[in-house]
Amino acid sequence: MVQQLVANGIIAGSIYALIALGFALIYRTVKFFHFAHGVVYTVGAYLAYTFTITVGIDPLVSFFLAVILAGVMGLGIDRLVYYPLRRQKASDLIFLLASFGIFIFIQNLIQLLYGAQILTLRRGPIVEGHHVLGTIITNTQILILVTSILLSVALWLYVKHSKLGKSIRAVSDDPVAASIVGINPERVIGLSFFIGSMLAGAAGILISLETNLEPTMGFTAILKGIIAAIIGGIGSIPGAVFGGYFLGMAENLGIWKIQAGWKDAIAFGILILFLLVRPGGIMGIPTERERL
Amino acid sequence: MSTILQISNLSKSFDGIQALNRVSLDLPRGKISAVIGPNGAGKTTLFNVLTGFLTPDEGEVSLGGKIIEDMRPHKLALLGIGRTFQNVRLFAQMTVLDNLLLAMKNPKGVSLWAALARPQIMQAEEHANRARGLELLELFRLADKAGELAENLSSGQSKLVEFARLLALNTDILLLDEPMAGLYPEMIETLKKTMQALITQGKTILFVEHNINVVMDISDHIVVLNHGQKIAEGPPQEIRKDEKVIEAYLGKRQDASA
Amino acid sequence: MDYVLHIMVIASIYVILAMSLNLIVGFTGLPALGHAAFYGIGAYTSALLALNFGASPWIGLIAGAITAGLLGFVISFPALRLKGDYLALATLGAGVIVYSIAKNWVAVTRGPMGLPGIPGFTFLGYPLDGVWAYLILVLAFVGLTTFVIGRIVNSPFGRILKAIREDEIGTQAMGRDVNYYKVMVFMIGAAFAGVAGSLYAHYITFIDPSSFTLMESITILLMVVFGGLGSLRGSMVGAVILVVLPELLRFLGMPSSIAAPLRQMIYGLLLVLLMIKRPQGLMGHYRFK
Amino acid sequence: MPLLEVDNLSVRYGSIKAITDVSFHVEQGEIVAIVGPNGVGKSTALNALSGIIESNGGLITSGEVRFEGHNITGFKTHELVQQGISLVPEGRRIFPRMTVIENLEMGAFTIKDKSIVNNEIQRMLDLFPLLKDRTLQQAGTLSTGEQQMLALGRSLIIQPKLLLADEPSLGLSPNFVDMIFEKLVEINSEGTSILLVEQNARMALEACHRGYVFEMGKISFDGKKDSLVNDERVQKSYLGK
Repeated sequence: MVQQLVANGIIAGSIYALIALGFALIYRTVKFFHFAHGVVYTVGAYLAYTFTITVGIDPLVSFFLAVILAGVMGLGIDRLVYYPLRRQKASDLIFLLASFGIFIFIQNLIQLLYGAQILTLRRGPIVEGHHVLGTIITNTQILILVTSILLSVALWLYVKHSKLGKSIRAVSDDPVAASIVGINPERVIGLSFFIGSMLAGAAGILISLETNLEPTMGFTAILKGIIAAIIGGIGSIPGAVFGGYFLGMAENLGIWKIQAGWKDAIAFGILILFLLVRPGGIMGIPTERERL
Repeated sequence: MSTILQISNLSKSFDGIQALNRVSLDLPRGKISAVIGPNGAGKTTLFNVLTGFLTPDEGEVSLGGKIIEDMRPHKLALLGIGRTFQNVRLFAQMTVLDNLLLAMKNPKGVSLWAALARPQIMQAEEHANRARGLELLELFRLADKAGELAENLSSGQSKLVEFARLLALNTDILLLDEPMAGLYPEMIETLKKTMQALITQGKTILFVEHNINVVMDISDHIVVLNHGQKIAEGPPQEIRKDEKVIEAYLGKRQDASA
Repeated sequence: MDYVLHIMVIASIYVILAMSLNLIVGFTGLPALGHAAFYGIGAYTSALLALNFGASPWIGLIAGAITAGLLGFVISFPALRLKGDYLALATLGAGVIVYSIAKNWVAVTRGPMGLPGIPGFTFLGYPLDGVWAYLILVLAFVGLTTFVIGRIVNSPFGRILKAIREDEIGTQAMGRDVNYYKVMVFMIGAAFAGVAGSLYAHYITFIDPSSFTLMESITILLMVVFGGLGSLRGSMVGAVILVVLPELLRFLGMPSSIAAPLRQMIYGLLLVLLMIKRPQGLMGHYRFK
Repeated sequence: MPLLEVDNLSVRYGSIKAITDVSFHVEQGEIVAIVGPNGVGKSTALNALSGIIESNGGLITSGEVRFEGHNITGFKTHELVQQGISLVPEGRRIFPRMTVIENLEMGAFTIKDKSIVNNEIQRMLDLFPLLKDRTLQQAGTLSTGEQQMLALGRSLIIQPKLLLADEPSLGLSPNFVDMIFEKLVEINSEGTSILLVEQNARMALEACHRGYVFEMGKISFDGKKDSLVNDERVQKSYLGK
C-alpha cells in the first residue's frame, strides 16, 4: 500500500515537476504568475490527440509537433497580451488577472471545439504493469518518469551552460544589467516563454497517455505547478523539480489514511504554510526587499 | 539644552552592507538638526529605523528619557515622531484635503461604529478637521488645490502638501527627508521660514538635505554620516571646515598624501 | 415573466457579492480570490441549520453571516503578511480548501450529492414562495448592503481603507494600524458574502459544492473589476450585466453545450481586454498598482 | 568631430525636472569627469544617454546625443553596445547569482566567436588579477570592491570606444578607490575614452583631462584638469559658501 502510494507520488511528481519547471523558467524572466501556463498544457494534450487520433499521424511525429506548437502558443500569449501590459508597466495583479482571462478563454474554446466529454490518447488494451518493489508500474508510467527526468536535466544543462540559457539567467538576475551587456530582454522573455511552454505541452501529452483528456485538466495542473514552484523556491530550476516531487509525494502519502478527494486541500494547505512560514521556498532566491 | 530623542549605538545592516554602524546622537529639543553625508552614508536608513520601518540590529531609542519598546511605525507616529519621505508618499488617488484629514486625530469619528450609527458626531468632527486642513494648506497657498487629486500636483506642490500633512499629524518631532529636493527657490524660502516658525512653536526638526546652502543656513546642529558611521557633529561653521567631512564629500586630497 | 424575475433575483445576489468583494479588493486594495468560500460557508451554515435543526432561515442568515465573518477573520491573516500575487494565491488556496471540505466532508455536507429540500424564507408567518416576494426580500438586502458598505467607505474609516490601498507605508506613518483595518475589512466583506450565500440557499432550495468553486470567485472578481474597483455603483452594474449578458445567449436559441462555454469565453476575453484597455473598469477610477 | 556630443539635454522624472539644457562632449582619447554633490543630476545625464532612464521612469524632453556624428538619442540600452559604448552602472549591477566567469561571458554576449571571447576573458583576468582566484565564485558573494572590478571588466570586454562609468568609487574602501582610478587611467592610456560621473571630486578631477561641475540639474562651470583641481568653487558646491 505505502509502496504503491510512493510510486503514485513519484509519477504525479514527475508531471508537477515538468509544469513547475516551465512556470519557473517563465517566472524568472517576467516575475509574475503566468497562470495561463496551465491551458498551454491542455492544448498540448489536445493537439497530440488531434494529430494522432483525428488526423492519424505517427504518434512520435505528432507529439513532437504538438510540443512545438505549445511553445509557439506560449510565445503568442506573451506577444499578444503580456507585451502590451509590459509596455504600460502594469502591476503584477493586472498580469495575473489577464492571465486568468486567457486561461478561461482558451479552456472554454477547447470545450466548444472538442466537447466536454472525456477523450483518450490510449490505444489498444491496457497492459498490465511490472511488479517493482511491491508496486505495479506500467510502461507508460516509466515513460513519464524517464521523460520528466530527461527534460529536467536537459533544461538544467541548457540554462547552466548554453549562451542563450545563460542569458535567461542574466535577465532573471537583473534585466537592466542584461541590456547593458547587449542582451535584448524582450527576446530572452520570448525564449523563456517558448521553452517553458514546450515543457508544459510535453507534460500535457505525457499525462494524457496515462489518464484521459478533459478541457478542464489544466486547472488543477497549473495550481499544482505553482505550488510546486513556490515550495521549491520560485524561479529555481532544481527547486521546481524538487517541489514537484515533494508535492506529488505529500499528496499521495497524505491520503494514506483519508480519502483521495482531500488531495487538493492537502496541496493548498502546504502552499499556505509555505507562504506564511517560508515564502522563499526551500531553494528560494530571496525576493528583493521592499525598499522604502 | 535638553535632549528630546536619544539614539544610542544604533546598527543596521542589510544586503551585506553595514548601513548604520553604532550611531549615537542626542537630538536637542526645540532645534533644527540636519543629517548630511555623501550617497549611501546611511541617512535614510537612520530615518527608517527611527520611524519603525526598519528594525535595528542593535541599539535603542529613547524619547523624553524613556526607552521606546514598541517600535512599530504607527505607534511611533502616535508617540510623536512624524516624517516625510524622500520620494514623497502622498496618497496619489485621493484628494489633497483627504491626505491631510488622514493625518488628523479623530477620536470620535474613525471607528466603524461612528461610521454606521453616529454620522452626526462624525460629521461635527470632520467639519472641524476640514477647516483645520484648509488652514494648513493656506500656509503654503495651496488651499485652492484642496479638492484636487494628489497625483495631479506638480512635484513641488506634492512636497509642500506632504509637509502640510505632517503638520496635520501634529507630532513633536518632525523628520524631513530631503524636503527641498525639486522645489523652486521661492518655495525653498517659504519652507525655510515655516521650519523656523515651527521651532518657535516648540517643535523639534531633524532633516536630511542635499541642498547644502539650506543646511548651513538654518541648522543649529549638523550630524555627518559616512559609510554608516557618525564622522562629525557640531554647528555649521565647524562642520564646513572639518577635514574629515571635506574628505568624505570630495575624496582624499591628492597633494596632501603625496 | 418568472424567468425575468428569477434572473433579477440571481443578479441581486451577485450585486451583494460584488459589493462585499469590492470593499476588500476595490476599496482596500487587497487582492482576494476566495470570495466564493465566504459565499459557500454562508449557504451551507444556513442550509444545515434549517435542515438539521429546523432553524428559521432568518436565524440561518445571521449565523451564516457570522460563520463567514469568522472565516474572513482567519483568511485575513495571510493578508497581514503577503502582498500582491502571493496574497491572491493564498486566498485562492483558502477558497479551494473550503470547497474541498464541502465536497469531501460527506457526513455533514453530503458531498457532491448536495443538500436538497432547503426550506424557504417566511415573513411574519407568510412564506415568501413567489419569485416576486423573494425579489423584494433580496432587494431589501441589496439595500442594506449598499447602506452599510456605503456608510463605511464614505466615512473616515473608509478613508483609511483607501489610504491603505494607495500606500500602506504612508498609512502607517499617519499613525494608523494597518493590520486592524485589514482584518475588519475581511470580516465585514465575508459576512455580507455569507448573507448572499444564505439568500441563495433558501431561494434555490438545493446547494452543492459546484456553486462555490474557484471559477465562481473569479466571476465575482470579474464583476468587481468590470464595474470598477472602488465604485459601489460599478459593482451593481457589473454584476447585473455579467449575469444578464450570458442569458441573452440562451435567447438566441443556443443549446447549453454551446452557450455555457461561450459565456465563459466572453468572461475570459472581457477580462483580458479590460486589463489591457481599461483596468479601472466601467465606473471606477482606481487602477491596481 | 568629438566622439560624444550631448546638446541641450533635458530630462524629467514625472513632474520633477532632473536636468535642464545640459551640454557637454567627450573627445577621442579623453577622460572627462562630471562631478558634483548628490542629487544634482549627474547620473541622470549618464542614464539618459545610455537609455537606462526609460526603465527608471525618466523621459528625455529635449536635446540630442551624437556618437561619432550619428544621432543616438533614445537608443535602447542593448543597442548601444553595438555602437561601441559600454556602461559601468551605478551600484555595479553585476549578475549576483552567476559566477565571475559567467559575468564576463555575459559581458561578451555580442561577440560571436568563442575563441575571441575566451581570449578577452583572459585579458580581463590579467587586468584584474584579484578576480583570478575567484572565477567560479558567485559574483553576489564578492566584496563591493571586487564587484566593482568585475563590473569594470564586464564592460571592457568588448573593447568599447567609450566607457561610461557611473560612481565607480561609491561605497568602496579607500584602497579599492585608488585601485579603480588607477585602472581607469590605465584603460584610457590604451585608447578607450572615458566619461566618468563621480561624487569623489578630488580623485576624479585628478584623473581626468577635463571636467564639468554640476549643481542643481545644470552645469555650473567646466574646465581643464589643472584649473579645476585648484578651483575653490568645487568645494563650495559641495559644502556651501
